[in-house]
This record gives sequence, structure tokens and C-alpha cells, in this order.
Amino acid sequence: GGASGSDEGKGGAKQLKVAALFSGSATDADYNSLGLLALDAAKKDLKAETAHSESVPVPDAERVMKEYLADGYNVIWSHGSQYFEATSKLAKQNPNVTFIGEFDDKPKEPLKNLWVLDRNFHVAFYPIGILAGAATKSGKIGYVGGLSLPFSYSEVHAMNQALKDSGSSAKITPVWTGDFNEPAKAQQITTQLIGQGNDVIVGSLNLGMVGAFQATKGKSANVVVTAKYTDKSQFDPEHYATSTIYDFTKPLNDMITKIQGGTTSGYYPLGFDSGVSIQEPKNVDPAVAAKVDKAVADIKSGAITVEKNLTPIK
Amino acid sequence: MNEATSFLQLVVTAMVPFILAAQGTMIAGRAGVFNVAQEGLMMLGASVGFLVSLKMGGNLVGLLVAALVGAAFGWFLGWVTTRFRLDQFVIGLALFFAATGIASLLYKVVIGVTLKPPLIDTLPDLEIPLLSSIPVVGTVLFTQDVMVYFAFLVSGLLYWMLYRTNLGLKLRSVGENPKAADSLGVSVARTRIWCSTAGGALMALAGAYLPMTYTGTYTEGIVAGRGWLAIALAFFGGWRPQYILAGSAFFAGMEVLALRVQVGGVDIPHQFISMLPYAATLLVMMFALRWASVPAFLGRNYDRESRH
Amino acid sequence: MTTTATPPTTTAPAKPAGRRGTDLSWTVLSYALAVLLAFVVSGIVIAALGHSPVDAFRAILTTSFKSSFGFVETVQKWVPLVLLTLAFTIPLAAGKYNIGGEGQLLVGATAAAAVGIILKDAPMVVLLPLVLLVGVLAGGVYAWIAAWLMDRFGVNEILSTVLLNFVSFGIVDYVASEVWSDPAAGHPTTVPIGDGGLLPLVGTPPMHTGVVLAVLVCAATVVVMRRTVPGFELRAVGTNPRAAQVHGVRIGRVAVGSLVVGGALAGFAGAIEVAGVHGKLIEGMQSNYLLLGIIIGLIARGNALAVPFVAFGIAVLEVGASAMQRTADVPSEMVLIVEALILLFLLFSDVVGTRLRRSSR
Amino acid sequence: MTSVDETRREVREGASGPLLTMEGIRKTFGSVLALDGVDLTVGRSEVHGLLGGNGAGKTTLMNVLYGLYRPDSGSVVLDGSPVDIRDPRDAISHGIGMVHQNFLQVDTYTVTENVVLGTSLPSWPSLDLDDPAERIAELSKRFGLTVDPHAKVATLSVGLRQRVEILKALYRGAKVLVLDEPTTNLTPQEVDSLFGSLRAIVDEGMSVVFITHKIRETMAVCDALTVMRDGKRVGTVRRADTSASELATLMVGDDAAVGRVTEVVTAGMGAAAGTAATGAPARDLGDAPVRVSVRDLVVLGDHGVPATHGVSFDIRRGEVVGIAGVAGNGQVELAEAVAGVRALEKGAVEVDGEPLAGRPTAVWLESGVAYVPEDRHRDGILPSASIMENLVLGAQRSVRFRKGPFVDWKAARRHAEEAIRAYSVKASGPSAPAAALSGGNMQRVILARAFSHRPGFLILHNPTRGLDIPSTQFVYDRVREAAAEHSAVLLMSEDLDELTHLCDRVLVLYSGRIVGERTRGHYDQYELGHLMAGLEDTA
Ligand SMILES: Nc1ncnc2c1ncn2[C@@H]1O[C@H](COP(=O)(O)OP(=O)(O)OP(=O)(O)O)[C@@H](O)[C@H]1O
Ligand SMILES: Nc1ncnc2c1ncn2[C@@H]1O[C@H](COP(=O)(O)OP(=O)(O)OP(=O)(O)O)[C@@H](O)[C@H]1O
Ligand SMILES: [Mg+2]
Ligand SMILES: [Mg+2]
Repeated sequence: GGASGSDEGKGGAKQLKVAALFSGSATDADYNSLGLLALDAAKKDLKAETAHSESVPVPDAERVMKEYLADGYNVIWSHGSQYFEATSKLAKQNPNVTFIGEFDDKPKEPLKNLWVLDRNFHVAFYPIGILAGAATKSGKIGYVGGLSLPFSYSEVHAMNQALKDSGSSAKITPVWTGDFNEPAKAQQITTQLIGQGNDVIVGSLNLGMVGAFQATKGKSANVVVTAKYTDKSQFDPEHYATSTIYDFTKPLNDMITKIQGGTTSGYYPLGFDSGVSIQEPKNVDPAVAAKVDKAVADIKSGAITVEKNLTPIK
Repeated sequence: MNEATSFLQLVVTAMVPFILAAQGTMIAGRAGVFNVAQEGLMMLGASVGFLVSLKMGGNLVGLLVAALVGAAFGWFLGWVTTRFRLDQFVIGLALFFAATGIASLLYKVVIGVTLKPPLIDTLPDLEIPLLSSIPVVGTVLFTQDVMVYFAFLVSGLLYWMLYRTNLGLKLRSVGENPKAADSLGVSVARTRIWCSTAGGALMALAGAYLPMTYTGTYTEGIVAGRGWLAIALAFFGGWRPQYILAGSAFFAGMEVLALRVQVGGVDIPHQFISMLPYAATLLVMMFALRWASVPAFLGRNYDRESRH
Repeated sequence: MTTTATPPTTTAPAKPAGRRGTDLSWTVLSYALAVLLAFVVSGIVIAALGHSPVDAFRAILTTSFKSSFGFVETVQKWVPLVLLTLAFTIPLAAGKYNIGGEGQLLVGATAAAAVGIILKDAPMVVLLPLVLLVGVLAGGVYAWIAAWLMDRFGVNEILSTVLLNFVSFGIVDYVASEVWSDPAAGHPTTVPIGDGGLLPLVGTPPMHTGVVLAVLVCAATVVVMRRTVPGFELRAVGTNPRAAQVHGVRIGRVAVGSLVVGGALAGFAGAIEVAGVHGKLIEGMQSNYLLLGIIIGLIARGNALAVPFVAFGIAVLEVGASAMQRTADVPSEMVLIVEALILLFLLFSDVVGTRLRRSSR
Repeated sequence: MTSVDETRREVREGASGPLLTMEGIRKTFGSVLALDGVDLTVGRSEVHGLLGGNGAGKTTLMNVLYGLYRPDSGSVVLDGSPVDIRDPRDAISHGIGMVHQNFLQVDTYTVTENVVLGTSLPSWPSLDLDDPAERIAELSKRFGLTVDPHAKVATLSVGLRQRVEILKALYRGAKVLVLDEPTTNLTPQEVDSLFGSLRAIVDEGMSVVFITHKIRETMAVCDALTVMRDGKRVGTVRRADTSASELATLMVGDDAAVGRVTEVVTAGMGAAAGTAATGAPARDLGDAPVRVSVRDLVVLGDHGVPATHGVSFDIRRGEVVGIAGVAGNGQVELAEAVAGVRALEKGAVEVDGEPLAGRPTAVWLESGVAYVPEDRHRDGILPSASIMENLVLGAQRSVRFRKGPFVDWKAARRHAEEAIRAYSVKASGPSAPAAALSGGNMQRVILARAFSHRPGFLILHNPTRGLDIPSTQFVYDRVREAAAEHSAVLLMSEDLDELTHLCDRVLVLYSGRIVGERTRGHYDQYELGHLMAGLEDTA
């Protein structure tokens, strides 16, 4: 059978077969759609043969990747840090296939055939923290997360750093809905955050974000909301402030090109010059927007180093 | 608006899907049809309700079509379990699978991949004249969207129909002792099919409400187990509309309260807070013997020529 | 008047010896027919969506067999499926609906992982049995909560087991993100358990030996159900609880016992997933095993002998499902529809079969 | 809806000729031929008896008439015109009413709700039951069927529930009223009152089909009767032209067979109750010691209220003690309590000197208690299990059928083969499922199980209900045998004929108390009926 496919054709200009794993539906207009767009771009630009699996539960990731291996795919991209464990495990077992894994840190022991994409979510949350601190009048900022994962903690820490750096005394209340994709809970919890006087809501959710916007949409409340991954302004143009925009097209293109060139391993940190941007803030003072721009510029220039702190917040 | 009012308003909104799905479960169950496809039918209702509202413009059309689709599923369950006496549990699960699959498939086919998901308007609040100006109550109960009124109205109507009309007398007898009902000329099959149809419609409406109040769009996690909880709620409410209404308030209250506790900054891990509603329900059930009855023929098919 | 929801037991009545042969062939025929029809109908849907039904079904049906790796994956998937099916059918034999296999699996897995992490330096002879045993115990205890509520307070077991599933999600999330969280996992996941707690692997590609344990459990279930006194009493309660009670069987105990045993098997499944597949506790590791288990149990009509085979069929389907999406680009939701159709047609073929059989007499 | 008055007018004005004719009715259940081309003709204003042993097909025939069963073939003519009855709704609209053998009532409803169920009400859509309740009261009065229209049926006695059933039919304006074995469970006095009501009903122009297997009853109330056997009609006669012994011969088949089952047939044959079975003189038990002692027994019913209030009695070795009473007076609870199935609230039960109160059922079984429950389908058998498994049930933990934790199926099979032979069970073998057995054969299996325990104390509750004549005789023989082997036998039956026939002593149970006792030689059924109805013991 095709099980031996991964062993043959070493080196040379072999046909690229790229497979991707997504955690949810690729039509989510969020993290997974971004993944599919990047994959489609790779297909077009690099003439790669591509395939993907949607809604792959974490425990199934290993099996699904093995199936791609068996089908002779030679680049396997698992889109989401929840797959990183399974990905590095398979990378060790399949030295002839190149894997692209996502992670929220620099791995301690790099593998020869594993590209690590560090999403560095904290970096983008520093300017968000600047924005929140500058925009809040009540001094209360609500952070709505899903699961309390290390990367979520790093986002809150980065915001706190920003508040501290900018001399703001505003306080962040982090809350967790328990699910990145549960909009109803996000709506309820956001409503209550606003009720408690929080006037900047920082969302770190996937599909749940849609619910958070419904808490403000059509309401006269003096609140701004920030989101993650994609432009979400249409959900509530009145209260939408900004979003940390991610683009996986360039990183994926870069990595695959390198892989074609024979570099089968590396560390690819996301940052403001590689796939991340902050959308032009709306509904806030131009002065606030300027502070955000400055923060981004400072991070790019190295004037500011955003500390990556993955430890739980007390 | 003060804190308590906004809290109660959230609770009332959160009650709606519970009320509709559980009353749908109840009405089918009172006639003996045990529907277990709630979770799927709610997904389908959400998907269809959203897509139709989007494409045909107007939430009411969306709600109507969602109800019709749910009714079709309910009808199918009623029909095959009476006409062919197929196992209700198995058919229910099959319908759950089918509805779940179709819900996402429809969205994929109609919308596809986009970074700008289309949105519909959520349901506007309708202030009931006079009543809405009562302090607190007016805001909590009478400044709500149309589905809130509908859910309460349906509960009231179901109560009235079950206990105050001849139709209800017949309906309940079909779930308690179908043979007796049959021997008196009450059509067991027809009653069951109708109730199951109505139940399916209510479940789909429960689902359709979610995009129309919480998101303005269909998302895959939108139902998030509320369908399964509706089954629990039907048992919790002893299969009676008035207790189900009370139970919905309890479930929804717990759901919102659990989040409120976090927002208030109570130092309990959020995972424990999220267990609160379920654990509380179990605790309440320990003292619920008095009202926790179940229709005698729930889930059992009736065969006129069998001796049992 | 009975006040519990007890749809008639799904266990098929025993058949007179003489007709067994023809009945078996009828059964096989009706199963085959149902699967065939389900594929035809979903094939039409797939074609209507603009994909190739042939590719789709080739993927579904061959993934498990075209490579030894696919086969191993299928077998490993079969393990939790078969155990969760038994977790459903054993209480069902006593007329109780255990809808809590999901929670019992998770709690079993949590306990197994906890032991594996706490005693991570213990040698295998100590740790592995301990990990499995604790998983079994935890699953049993978790089911016992529902059983106790049922026995002591008359709380309907469908209600309590459903609610306990939701509670277990919180438990797993807490343990995997707060207690022994692995910060590098990017998902609520615990750190790995000690090597001594891992089930040995055999063959290439490696297959965990939990499979053997599951086979043993299946065999033991059949023997216990058919040959032993408790099995006999369980079946007696299942076929007629009143008669069993009148003849000295303590039906309350049997019902409670069956739920606890069911929970223990689900907990065992959790422990095997931890010790054999993941090596740790992962949020979401329950997958959709609960629903598939119920479906398998119902398709097999509660027959302990049929369960492993039906479970294998569903495992093939599940493993094939993702392959279908990969290779034929058919949306994975299609598999749900195929499964629903198989169930529907299976029941229908039963009706048709009964009618044919009757008219052929 | 037609009212009773309109019915009467219609019938009076209608053509002459029979009111109802059923022709060539054939009905099969799977492979069982239940009705084999049966004809039935019921005249106007007559009580028509439908007589036959159990399983003869009486109920099936009437269920066909009522639209509950679809016949394979045959036709029904009502009032001169052929009718097609597809379901009970059709039957009701044609003026057919039926009181079923097992009452079909919704327990949680009131009398009025049960009666109006399925009819349309003028108060549509709301449910206003005042007018119907009044009409029910009026009908009750007119036909001597008094019952409180507002009572929940679950709280009513069997006799009253039966009235509700008849009222249901009358309320719907029945022209033909079918009563399926209505006298089971009634005291002789209640039977008389029922017969009075039936006469009142036919006097108003309706006809009644009265199903029974008691010759005496048909002789008491019927104008004409049809005898059925094995799914066939074996004859239709006018009461005036026949005799009890002719009917017995028709029922059983031939004179020789009558001889073999005399006891059973004669028990229900006497021309009037009371005169027939005063019974043989008392049997001499000598100074046989007490084997079973029951003291101050209090047991709770299913709803948590006491069902018996301090019942005490002794049974001696070899003695057969009967419990008479109208169903619902605590029989089930008493039977289950002394069988160790239901927990005792208070009191003591000793078997052979061993106190058993508070012990698990299994211990009672080991101590020699054997119980043949009233409802064999519900309490007696495991339908989908084999005969062999059914015979093991209750003894699965005894050494006879056990090897360590395993059931010794070899021993079980040997035992089953033996039992099938000894009890003449008609079955394909030990592996045949119990559900496939006929009622009589099922009861044989249950008896075989009870007797294989070599019972010291045998409790039988309605052991012959639903059995055909030979099977009933078989049960009678076994009871005698058990007594001869020194068992203490407690026989609870709703059939007074059976009690007076078999028992050395009859205790009357009313409202959970023993209200009277009669010994063999002093039986008078009216007197017993008097006690059963809760009236003072005048003896
Ligand atoms: N629903 C049924 N399913 C299968 N067989 C049936 C059914 N009803 C009746 N029979 C069979 O039909 C035959 C006639 O039964 P039926 O109940 O009419 O007898 P019966 O004369 O009313 O007896 P009884 O005096 O016991 O009431 C019996 O062999 C019985 O087993
Ligand atoms: N529910 C049922 N469904 C199908 N067949 C049945 C059912 N109940 C009984 N039968 C069949 O009907 C037949 C007669 O049953 P029934 O109990 O009425 O017998 P019977 O004529 O009264 O015999 P007996 O003299 O032993 O009492 C049995 O052989 C059995 O196979
Ligand atoms: Mg019979
Ligand atoms: Mg009968």
C-alpha cells in the first residue's frame, strides 16, 4: 500500500504535497479560514498539491496526520498550537517528511524536519493594551478568553506590561467562557463586564467573538471592543476598535519555499513584519490610535520588548 | 439600567432556547414520543433560520422556515415510530446525526469560505406599551424581543391546551394509556404525529433564536449542548409546561450566574464555576421526587394488536 | 402504573433453535441491504454537491484496509468504541439508560492520568496496573453517583448522566489547565504520565496492547452475561424486572451494579486512551464515542456478541470519514448523514424483513 | 353523537331482524389461528351470552367487532346494513360499545374525564365538564350504575371501575354493548346488581353481548347464547331451550372429556350461585402442626399507604387456606408480603418456626416459600428467556444449578427436560422461549418452578385465571398434591367457586383486614359475598 510513500523520492525536485489540519470548519471566517486561504495560496503560487482536514479534534490529530503520511504527503501543516505535541511526535517518527507546527514559544529541542511557527500572540496584545489603557475612561478593562491557556495568559501579561509602561492605572479583569467558540456565553459575559463598568472589551476568542459583539451592538453604551485574527468590524461598526490581524499566507509561503530549497527545519516567529498587524483603530480618539501606531513601531524597532510570560495570572 | 435588571434581562433571553426546546420535548413526550434529536434540530434551526433570514430578508421568514424544517423532522419521527413502530431512540439519534450534518453542510454550500461572514440583524426589542414602563419588571419582561413573548405565550398555551381543553385530555391520555385512548376513538398515531411535529418545530425555533439574538450569524458551536440539556430539563420539569418554565428560569439563571460570579472576580477556578449549573440541577433533583413524574408510555410505541 | 421511561428492551427475544440459521442470514442480509441503501442515497447527495461518490466511498471503505497503519488506527479506535458500547448496553440490559459514558470516560482518564503523573517514576509492573485500575474505579464511582441518585432519590438516570457529562468537562479542563497542565501543549493537556504507565506497543506500525484488554473484556462480558449467576440475574432484570424481583433478584442492586459496571468500562476506556494512545489527559479526548457507542449498542440490539463486530464497522466508517474529506473533498458532515441513513435503513430493513419472513411462512 | 334516547327510538323504529350479524370472521396472529370463520347473530333487545373456555376466541371476536383487530376475512352487518369497522372510532360511531376484560382507563383521570375522553364537547375549545358530569350522573341513576363523577378512577374499586366502563359506552349512545367477562372480581351481590343493570339496558332497546366462561352466569342473565371452542362457533341456543350440562358438553367438546374435567366445569355450572358449591364436608387434618404463622401484618401499597392492617392467620401442614375478596382489597400486597417480595411494615411471618420478616426474598425462597403470582406475564416469566432459564429463575444461586460463579446449564437442561415431561408442557424443548407458550403452558412452567422448590409454603394467586379447562384441572390436581405432601397452601382467588371447591378454610379480606372466616362445610357464597362487600358478619 501507500504506507511506504513517505520513504521514497528523497531530495530532487519532488512534487510538493501539502496537507493541513484545521481545528474547526474552514468556513469560520476566523482562524481556520485564514489557514485555508494560506493553503490555497500555496497551491496557486507554489503549484503544490494540497489537501486539508477540517474540524480535527486534538485527540484525532495524530491519526489524521498519519493518514496523510500514508497518502504520500510530504509537507504537513497542523494549524493550531493544540496539535503541536502530536506534530513533533510524528516528526520524530517520520524523518523524511517535513512538518510545520504551530507553537506559542521557541521549542527547547528543535527537530530536523520540523518548522515551528511561533504565533507570539503576546506581541500583538501589547499595542492592544496600550489602546485599552488609553481608551478606557472607567479604568476598567475586560478581557474575554475561552480556555485559560498559556498563550491567553501571555496576552494578559503583555497588556499589563503595556499599561504599566504607559503609566495607566487601569485594571484588567480576565474572564473565561470555557470555549473559544461559544458565542452565547461570550455575549452574556461581555454584557456583564460592561454592566460592571468595563468600557474596553478585549476579545481573545474565535467564533465566540461574534457573541461578544452582540453585547454591544445597537446599544448606546460608551464601550469599544477589540478582536483577534480577522477584521470583525462588520459585527458592530459602532463599537469596534480594532483587531489583531493574522495572515498565514506569507509565513506558509516562506516556509514552504524554504522547504523546497532543502531547509526542512526552522523557527518562524510571527511578528509585525511577518503576518501580524493591528488594524487601524476606529471609534477611538486619534490620539489613542497614534499611541497604538507608536507602540507597533517601537516593537518593530526593538525599542520595546514585549515579555513573553506564559504563567497563569493570579 | 441597574445591575439586577440587566442580569435578569440576560436570564430571560437565555431562557428562550431552553423553554422552546424543552416544551417541544415535553409536548411530544406527553403523547409518548421521546425525541432525542434536540441538539441536532437546534443546529439545523440555527442554520436554516440564519440562511433564510439572510437570503430572503427578514427574521420572521427565517423563523418560519426553520420551524417548518423542524416540523418536518418531528413529523418524520412521529410517522416512522407510529406507522412502522421503529425504535424511537434509534430514529431520534439518526435524526440528530442527519440534522447536525445538514446544518453545517447547508452553511458550507450557501456561504462557503469568506473572511467577512454575512450578518443578519438580531431581533429588535419590542416594548409592550404601558407594561414596559413598570420598573424592573417592565424592562426584564416587557422590553424583549418577539421570541421571548412567543416562548412565554407558547408555555401558557401549552398549559391551557393540556389541562383545560378536550384536545389536551386526549393528548395526555395517549401518553398515559394509549390503549384506553385508542379504544375510545382517539387516534393514537395522529396525536403522536402532530405532537411530534409541533415538538420538532419548537426545537428548531429554539435553535433559530440563537443566531437571531446572540450572533447574527451561524457558528458551529452555537448550540453548545443546550439540546441535551433540554432533555434533562423535560425530566427536571416533570414533563409539565409550568414546571418546565420554572426549570428554564433555573437553568438559564445558573448559566448566567456562573458567568456573573467570574465577572465579579470571585476567586474560584472558572472551570468549577462552569460546573455549577449542572451540579446545582442534580442537587435540586434530589428533592424533586414530588413533581418528577414521567408519562407512562414515554418512548414506547403502541401496537393495537399486541397484548401489552 | 410504571413511572419510568422504559422503552421495551431492545434485546431481541431468543429464537427457537430450528429457525436460528435462517434468522441469522436474514439479519446479515438486512444489515447489508441497509448499508447499501444508505450508500446509494448519500451517493446521490454527494453527486448533487458536485463531488465524486465513487471516490468518497472508496475512501470511506478502504482507508482501514489499504494500509496496515489504517488498520491499526481502526483497531485502536475500536477499543473506546466497544468499551463505551458495553458501558451503554450493560445497564440497558437492566433497563437503565446510561447516557454518561462520556463523563465516565473522562473521569476515568483523569484519574488514570493523575496516578500516572503522581507516580511517574514507579516501575511498569506497579504503575501500569495502577493506572488502568484507577481509571476503572473512577469511572465506576462516577457512574455510581448517578446510580445512587436513582436508587436513593429516584432521579431519572438519563437526566443525571447527561448532567454529569457536563460536569466532567469542567473537571478535565481544570486538571489539564491548572493542576498538571503542560504549558507547551497549546491546548488543555496534562504533562505526560510516567513511562511505566504506558501500555506496551506491539507490531509495526505499533499498536497498543489495550486492544488485547478490550478483546478480553468483550469475551468476559459474553461469558459473564451468558454463564454466570450475576449475568443471568442481569438478563432476568432486563427481560422482566418484576418477575426477577418476585424470584429473589434484588433489582435495585442489579440496576445500580449494572450502571457502575458500565461506568467502570467507560473509565477503563479512558484509562486505555491515556495509557495507550495519548500518554496524557487531553481536553476533548472523549471525541464522539458516547453517541457512537449508543448507536452501536442499538444497532447490535444489545447483543454482547454482536457488539464487537458492529463497533468495528463503525470504526471503519469513522476512520474512513476523514479520508473521504481529504481525498474526495466531500465535506466531513456527509459522514454524519451516511451514519444516520444506515441507522434508518437498518430499522426499515427490519420491518421489511419481518414482513417478508411472515409472508414466506 | 347519538344519545341513549335516540338510540332507543332508532332501534324501536328500525327494521325487524337481528341487530348484529358477524359472518365468517377469521383472524390469525402470526401462526396462531384465533378465529376460524366464526358467525354470530345478536337479536334486538337481548342479552346474548358468548360462552367458551379460555382461549376460545371470545375476546378476539369482540375486538374485531370493536375495530381493535383487523380480521383476515369476514363481514359485519349492523341493523341490516353492512359496515366496515376499521378502528374503534368507526365502531363507536356505529353504536358499538365495549367493556374490555382489562379495563382501559387512564388511572390519573377522573371518572368524567375517562368517560368523555375521545368525544367532542360543546364547550370547545375549553374543557367544561359540568354538563357531561351531570349527564353521567343521570345515566348512572337510570341504569343503577351509581359512581361519583369527580372521583379519580385510580381510587375506585373494581366494581366501580366497571361501572365507569359501562357508562363510557352508554354515554356514547351504544346500541350494542359488549361486556368481556364482567363478573370477574365482583361479589355475588355485585353480579346480581350488574345483571339488573343489563336488564335495564336491554329494556331500553339496546342489546348486550356478555362474555363469560361460567355456565351459571349465562343461565342467569342471557336470552340467547353462542358457545365457542378453539376459535370456532360450536352452537347458538336460546336459554330456554338448553341446560347447564348441554352447555358443558358444548364447551368441552364431548362427554368423555367432561368426565375428565368435571370439577372445573361443575364448579361454575350450578343454576344459581350459592347452591352449587357449598362443597364437600370438612377434611380431617388431624392434629397437623402449624407450618405458617402470620402475625399482625401491615404492608404498604404502591402509593405508600397501608394496604393491610394487622392481618393474622395460621396454616397447618397440609391445609389449604383460601383468601376471598374483591380485587384491590389488599390481596396483591398480602400475597407479596407473605411471599417475601414486599417488605413488611410491621408484623411477623414464620415458616416452620423460622422468622422471615426483614430478610431478602432469596432467603424466603430458600426457606421453602414458593409463590405463583397472579399476573404471570408481568410477575411470573421472563418472556424472551428460554423455558430452561425460566425454570432456573429463583434457584440460580442454589447449589442445584450452580458451579462456583457459573450457572450449571447442564443441570438446568436436565431439570427442564424433566419438568417439561412431568408437567406436560407443550413446547419444542427446553430452549423454546417462554413467550411462545400458551397461557396454560406458561402456568405449567411456573407451577413446575414453584414445586421444584419442594415448597413448605405455597402461595397461589389467581392460579387458573385465563387457563382453559384442562389446564385448570391440572392446577387443581397440583394443589391437592401439594397439600397431600404436607405443604401449607394459601390460595387467593377472585373465583369463589374455586375457593369453596379447594379450600379447607376461607378467610375474607376486606380493606386490608380479615373480616370473616368460614370452614369447609359451611360455605355460602352469598354470605361470603356479603363479607367481601364489607358488611357486618352476621353469622
Ligand atoms: N393480541 C394477540 N396476539 C396474539 N395472539 C392472540 C392475541 N389475542 C388473542 N390471541 C390468541 O387468540 C386466541 C383467542 O384468544 P382470546 O383472547 O380471544 O380468547 P378468549 O376466548 O377471550 O379467552 P379468555 O377466556 O382467556 O379471555 C388465543 O389463542 C390467544 O392466544
Ligand atoms: N403476544 C403474542 N404474540 C404472538 N403470539 C402469541 C402471543 N401470545 C400468545 N401467542 C400464541 O398464541 C397461542 C395461544 O395462546 P393462549 O395463551 O391463548 O393459548 P390457549 O389457547 O389459551 O392455550 P392454553 O390451553 O394452553 O391456555 C400460543 O401458542 C402462542 O404462541
Ligand atoms: Mg389462553
Ligand atoms: Mg378473553
